[in-house]
Amino acid sequence: ADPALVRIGVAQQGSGDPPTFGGSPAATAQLQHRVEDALQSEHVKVEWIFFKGAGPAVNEALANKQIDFAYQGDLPSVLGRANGLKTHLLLASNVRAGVYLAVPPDSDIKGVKDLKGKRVGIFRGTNLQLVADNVLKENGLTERDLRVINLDTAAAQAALASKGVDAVFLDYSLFKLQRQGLAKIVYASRDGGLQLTRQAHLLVLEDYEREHAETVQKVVTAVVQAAQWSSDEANRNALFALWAKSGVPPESWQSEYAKQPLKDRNSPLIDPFLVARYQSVADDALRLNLIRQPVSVNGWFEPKYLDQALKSLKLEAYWPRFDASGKPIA
Amino acid sequence: MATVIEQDSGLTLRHVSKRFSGDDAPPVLERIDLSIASGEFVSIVGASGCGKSTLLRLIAGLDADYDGEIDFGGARVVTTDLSRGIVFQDHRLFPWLDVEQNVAVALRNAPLSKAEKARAVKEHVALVGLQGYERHYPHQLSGGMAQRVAIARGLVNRPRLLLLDEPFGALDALTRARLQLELQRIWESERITMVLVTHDVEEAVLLSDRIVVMQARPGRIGEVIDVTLPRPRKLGDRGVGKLRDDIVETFFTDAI
Amino acid sequence: MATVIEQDSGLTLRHVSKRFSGDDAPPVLERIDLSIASGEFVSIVGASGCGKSTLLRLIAGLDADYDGEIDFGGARVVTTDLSRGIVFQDHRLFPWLDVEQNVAVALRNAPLSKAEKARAVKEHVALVGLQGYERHYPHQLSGGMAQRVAIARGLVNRPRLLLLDEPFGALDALTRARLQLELQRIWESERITMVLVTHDVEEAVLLSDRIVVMQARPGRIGEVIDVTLPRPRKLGDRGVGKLRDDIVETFFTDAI
Amino acid sequence: MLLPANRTSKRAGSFVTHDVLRGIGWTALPWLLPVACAVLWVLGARYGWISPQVLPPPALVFETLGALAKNGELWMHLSASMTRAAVGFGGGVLLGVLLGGLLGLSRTLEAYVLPSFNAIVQVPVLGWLPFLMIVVGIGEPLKFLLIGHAALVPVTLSTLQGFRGTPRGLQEVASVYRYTRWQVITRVTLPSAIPVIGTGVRLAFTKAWLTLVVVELVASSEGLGYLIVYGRQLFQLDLVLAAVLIVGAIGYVADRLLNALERKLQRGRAN
Amino acid sequence: MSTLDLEAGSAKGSWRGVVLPVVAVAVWWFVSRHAQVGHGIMVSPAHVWDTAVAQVRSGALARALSASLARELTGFAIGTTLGLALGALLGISKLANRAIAPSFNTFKQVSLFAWIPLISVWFGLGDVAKVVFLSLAALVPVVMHTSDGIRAVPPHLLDVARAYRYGKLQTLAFVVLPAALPSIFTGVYLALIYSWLATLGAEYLLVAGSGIGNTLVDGSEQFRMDLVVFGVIVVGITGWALNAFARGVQRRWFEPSRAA
Ligand SMILES: Nc1ncnc2c1ncn2[C@@H]1O[C@H](COP(=O)(O)OP(=O)(O)OP(=O)(O)O)[C@@H](O)[C@H]1O
Ligand SMILES: Nc1ncnc2c1ncn2[C@@H]1O[C@H](COP(=O)(O)OP(=O)(O)OP(=O)(O)O)[C@@H](O)[C@H]1O
Ligand SMILES: O=C([O-])O
Ligand SMILES: [Mg+2]
Ligand SMILES: [Mg+2]
Repeated sequence: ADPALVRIGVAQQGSGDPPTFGGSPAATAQLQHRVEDALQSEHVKVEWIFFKGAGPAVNEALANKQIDFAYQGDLPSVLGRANGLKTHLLLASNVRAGVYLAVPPDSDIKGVKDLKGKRVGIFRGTNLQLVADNVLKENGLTERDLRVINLDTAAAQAALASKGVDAVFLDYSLFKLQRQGLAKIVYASRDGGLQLTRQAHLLVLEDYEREHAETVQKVVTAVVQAAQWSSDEANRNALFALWAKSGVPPESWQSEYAKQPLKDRNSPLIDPFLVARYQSVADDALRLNLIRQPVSVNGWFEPKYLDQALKSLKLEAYWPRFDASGKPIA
Repeated sequence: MATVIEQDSGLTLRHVSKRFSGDDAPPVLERIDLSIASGEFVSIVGASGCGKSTLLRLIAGLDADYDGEIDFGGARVVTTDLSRGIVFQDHRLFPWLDVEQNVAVALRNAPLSKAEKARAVKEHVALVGLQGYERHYPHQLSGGMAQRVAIARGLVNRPRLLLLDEPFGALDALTRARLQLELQRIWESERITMVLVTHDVEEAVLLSDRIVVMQARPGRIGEVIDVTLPRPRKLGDRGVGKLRDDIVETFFTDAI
Repeated sequence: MATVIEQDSGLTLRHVSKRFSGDDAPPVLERIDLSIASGEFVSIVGASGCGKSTLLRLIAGLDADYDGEIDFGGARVVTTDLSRGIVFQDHRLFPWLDVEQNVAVALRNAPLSKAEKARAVKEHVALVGLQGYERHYPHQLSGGMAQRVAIARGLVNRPRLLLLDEPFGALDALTRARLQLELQRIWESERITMVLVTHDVEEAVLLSDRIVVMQARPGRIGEVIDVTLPRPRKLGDRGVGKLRDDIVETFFTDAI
Repeated sequence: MLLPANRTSKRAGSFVTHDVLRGIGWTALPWLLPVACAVLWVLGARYGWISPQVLPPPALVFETLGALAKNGELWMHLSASMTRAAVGFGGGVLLGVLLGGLLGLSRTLEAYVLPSFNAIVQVPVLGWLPFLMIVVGIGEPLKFLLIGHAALVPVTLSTLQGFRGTPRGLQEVASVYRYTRWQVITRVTLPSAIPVIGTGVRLAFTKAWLTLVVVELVASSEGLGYLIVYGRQLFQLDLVLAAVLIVGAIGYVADRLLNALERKLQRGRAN
Repeated sequence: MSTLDLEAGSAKGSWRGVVLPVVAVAVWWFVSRHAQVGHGIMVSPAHVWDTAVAQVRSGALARALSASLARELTGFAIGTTLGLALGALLGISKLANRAIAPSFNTFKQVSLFAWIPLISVWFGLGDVAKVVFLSLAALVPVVMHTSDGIRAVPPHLLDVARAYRYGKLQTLAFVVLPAALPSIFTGVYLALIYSWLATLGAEYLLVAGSGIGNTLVDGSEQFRMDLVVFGVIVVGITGWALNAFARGVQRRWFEPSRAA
């Protein structure tokens, strides 16, 4: 890799020109040019590359060593690891996010249980899928009990608005539809407990890390700074306004983060909860035949850069840690 | 009926002129006046490019963009009609149809039963000597054979007026003579009005009641010659040869 | 040079046979043997479909799929050559080129300067009487005019052997006579070997040193007639008429 | 016919062994390229020229293919795709011939419609999706519509070209024999336009097949396109390639069939 | 033979092409006014107009459009050039045809989409990959129409070229090409359409960047129908303009004379 260039892949379409995104500390870092500023003294340029194909496309780019870092969700990374991608997870970025179930406004579907036999949109291969599957499982259903249609974010919204489907599992983009009176959110998975949330992270290619440990440290530190800014309740409105540059209105972010402390959602920590979630995603993926051999998260996380950043920024005690079951560690 | 010449079913051209648009050259046809009685056999001879084919196209109704008037059978010619047939100078066979199908093209809209059509086609393929070639496609035919298919197509539906544009141009003397004879026979028995464009003055003399000599630039009628020789006429006949020589001498030797 | 007949630059056909693949009909040509001396003028006559055009294609080198041997100028004919020209029965003009450009087609690979080519084209357009039509496209020409363009194209590059497939078929008597005369003049002054396919026996007699009469099914040589009449010959000449009548009577009257 | 082949006469060099060798070479020729690609692929996989995550080794692909065939999934996806392709492509071709024919026959209609047609066809499938999903939902009709749209364009344009290219001389023959408008269209214009339309139809098939994949990508739960997308989303490129092989194979067979059909339709023509 | 006449009528009749779009806009306006569909779906022409003005004012449109057009024209040029060469080869050489055509026919049936992983491996994540992607889209119709056009050249015209000893290149340039021109032009014309479609496809499927395709995607991801409609209209108008350009080229270079 070109030492004068850092390439960060983002598993989202991105929006605008140049594209930006929202909803995570990494997004804050991009919008605030924190990584660029941190690397400026060494004349290292930063390139943010957005993938419409989301996590899977990011995996292809990683396989070809076309990017050095990636912001990605849990399932796609597990798929990559299962297929032999050599990466290290550096820090969490956007955790404990849920999925929502939305239906047309006049629908008589009241909850997940009513989905039996219905046409339901799910964006497969992303970290939305497993959560949706687990939600179904908790309600005694599987994908086979519904008529599942693979819909990406845009298609899911259009399908819902046109009543082409009976329901969709999707993310915060549903709030806008709800405000427009085109959809009704009948279920939020985060209400069902932390095992029904999805996580995301920043990762680095092993090869790159070996050769450019210093750069990795700088990037991690910059993102941790962004995480701290994003976790400060004083910044709540400024944060949503910042993320709104990506095209998702502040109201949607408000709804997405309502009743949740920003610290919980924007924590970069690699705590037992996070590790346990990734292992359970890997186990679920195997059970659902999404991968062919078991994946272990042992040795996948590389917390030393994060620890160093926390130390240098004096943030060791800033974010609460959670145990495997999601309970705060005293 | 077949023997009575009905004047009102004849062909009349009055002051017919034709000019191709965008052309500042002299008109291709200028004030053509000509009356052809029903059942008459008229030949048109004239230099290459003098407008013979153009004239036939107008009569056939293929080109309505002219000045003057053309009447046939008491009605104004405005478009084509099954009662007026034409054999084109280039054969214009459909490349995707075989010999038999190409002849049958003329009968698609004829009021005949399927069997009658098939029989008529068979007869006419034989008439032009192409038995055995029914399944050949145009690219498998010689030049003369293709021309004969076109003749069969022109004859098979028995129009009341048949326009023939150098139909025998590509034929050897023998085939030509045979087809001339057949044409004559059909003309006599069915009293079809025939207008034949030919560059063979002898052929014109042999077959026609009248010969129209056209002149070029602009295309116009130079002379109309009545052929009063008794029928049946034959190629060797002295009268035929004499009239031919006269016409050739008078009209086709200016430049030599 | 022009007056010495070099035997080794003549044309020789030995046992030439031709059959179209997938055809179980008799061969189209069967064991054709023929020698034509350099500078000789030979005509081929014969019934429609007897294989004349096919034979010319073989000599031109357009079709190598035959049995037997064809030699020209001491070398085996395996493909086309600028020293052997051909005027096709159908004119085969390029529809996207105008008259002048169509004639120039023959000179593309001639060892002439641009100006020489332009002059040669101009001369030959005039030779066939088409001055004023240089900018016309094929669809704007009459049948005879298109044929004349093809003749001009065939002549313009002065091949040593010129094959003519019914070149005058669509021409009126006057134009035809004029072009016959021109052809004769060119033949005499340049001693080009000429092979003319024609259905007009009189034309054959007028122009040829020898006349080959072909027979059909299978196509073969029936007779070769030496024409010993003194030159220059003229259309009206008694000898010409007599020989013509003889040939027509002997070979073209079986069926009538 | 192609360019001067410079064939020598039949009996020149008619050594039997030579001919036989040539015959074998001729038969093997079409396999040269695919075999070369396959060899490159095997070597590339073995020596790691390309990451195996992106270009999995052939053995794995065929293994996946076998597994798909065995558990019956393959047939389900296959029949779903074939149905969509057949309906969409068939409809698109019919409408395309109709529309192209109408435009070819009437300059007036052309003046009204062609500019809009030209603008509309410039909007891609992905552009229409948001609308069409609203108008027709995301069921099969959506797929038929989009695939049909993809097939429509080349067929319309080539039919238009073919109709315009009909030799005037032949149309005049039909006119002399008082062919009705319908007869002229079916008996003269259409047959003479067949070669051009044929090219359009084959291109239409290509486009329809491509669109199938895109449509199945966006909204579906079965079909070969879905299989490709699903494989990609699961980062199992062997699944993708297996599906690609099938898509290619079917496309090839269909293309050959269309070709044969076209040849049958223009039997008798010189080339 | 006649060239494909893409010109819609004569100059005096060109107003007729505007009739349908005007009617469509009128119907749209009427429906958006009176139909009680959810307002998020049915945007009014006025709303789209406001969006358009905003896009133009901010310069976003100009940036997106120029990025897309640059890609389109590059890819089109490359794809067409290669397509002409390959199509000519397949049309002319029996050997090449036999060796390549079956593989090509298989290749073209495989969804372009399926090649994306490989394209990004070989050509990276930048504009190059997008240009390659849409070159491939342009290549296919050109190859097919060129080779088919060449194979349909009347053999009797090829005889003339042989008689006058035209070399392969001459035959190609002076006989085959003019005779195949109408067909080739249709291929190039389709290539223009497909490379434009592929431009949007590339912007949609490959990594995000600047371009009108991204405007469209943004609109549909954010469920902003006004932006989607605006994007579709821009795409349509641009395509129409490309068309007009093709017509101009055709009139200028391929016009004359072949009415028969
Ligand atoms: N491509 C072909 N396939 C099959 N048969 C063919 C083909 N070309 C010509 N023939 C046959 O060969 C025979 C001779 O044809 P050719 O064109 O040589 O005749 P011709 O003597 O020139 O006749 P014409 O005086 O009518 O021009 C004909 O019977 C014709 O049907
Ligand atoms: N479409 C056209 N556009 C312009 N001029 C034309 C067109 N068709 C024919 N002409 C011209 O009209 C004149 C007469 O043509 P026509 O075909 O009627 O001649 P013809 O008497 O049949 O000649 P031939 O005996 O050579 O067949 C010619 O000078 C020709 O150039
Ligand atoms: O695509 C995801 O990274 O979830
Ligand atoms: Mg004429
Ligand atoms: Mg012949």
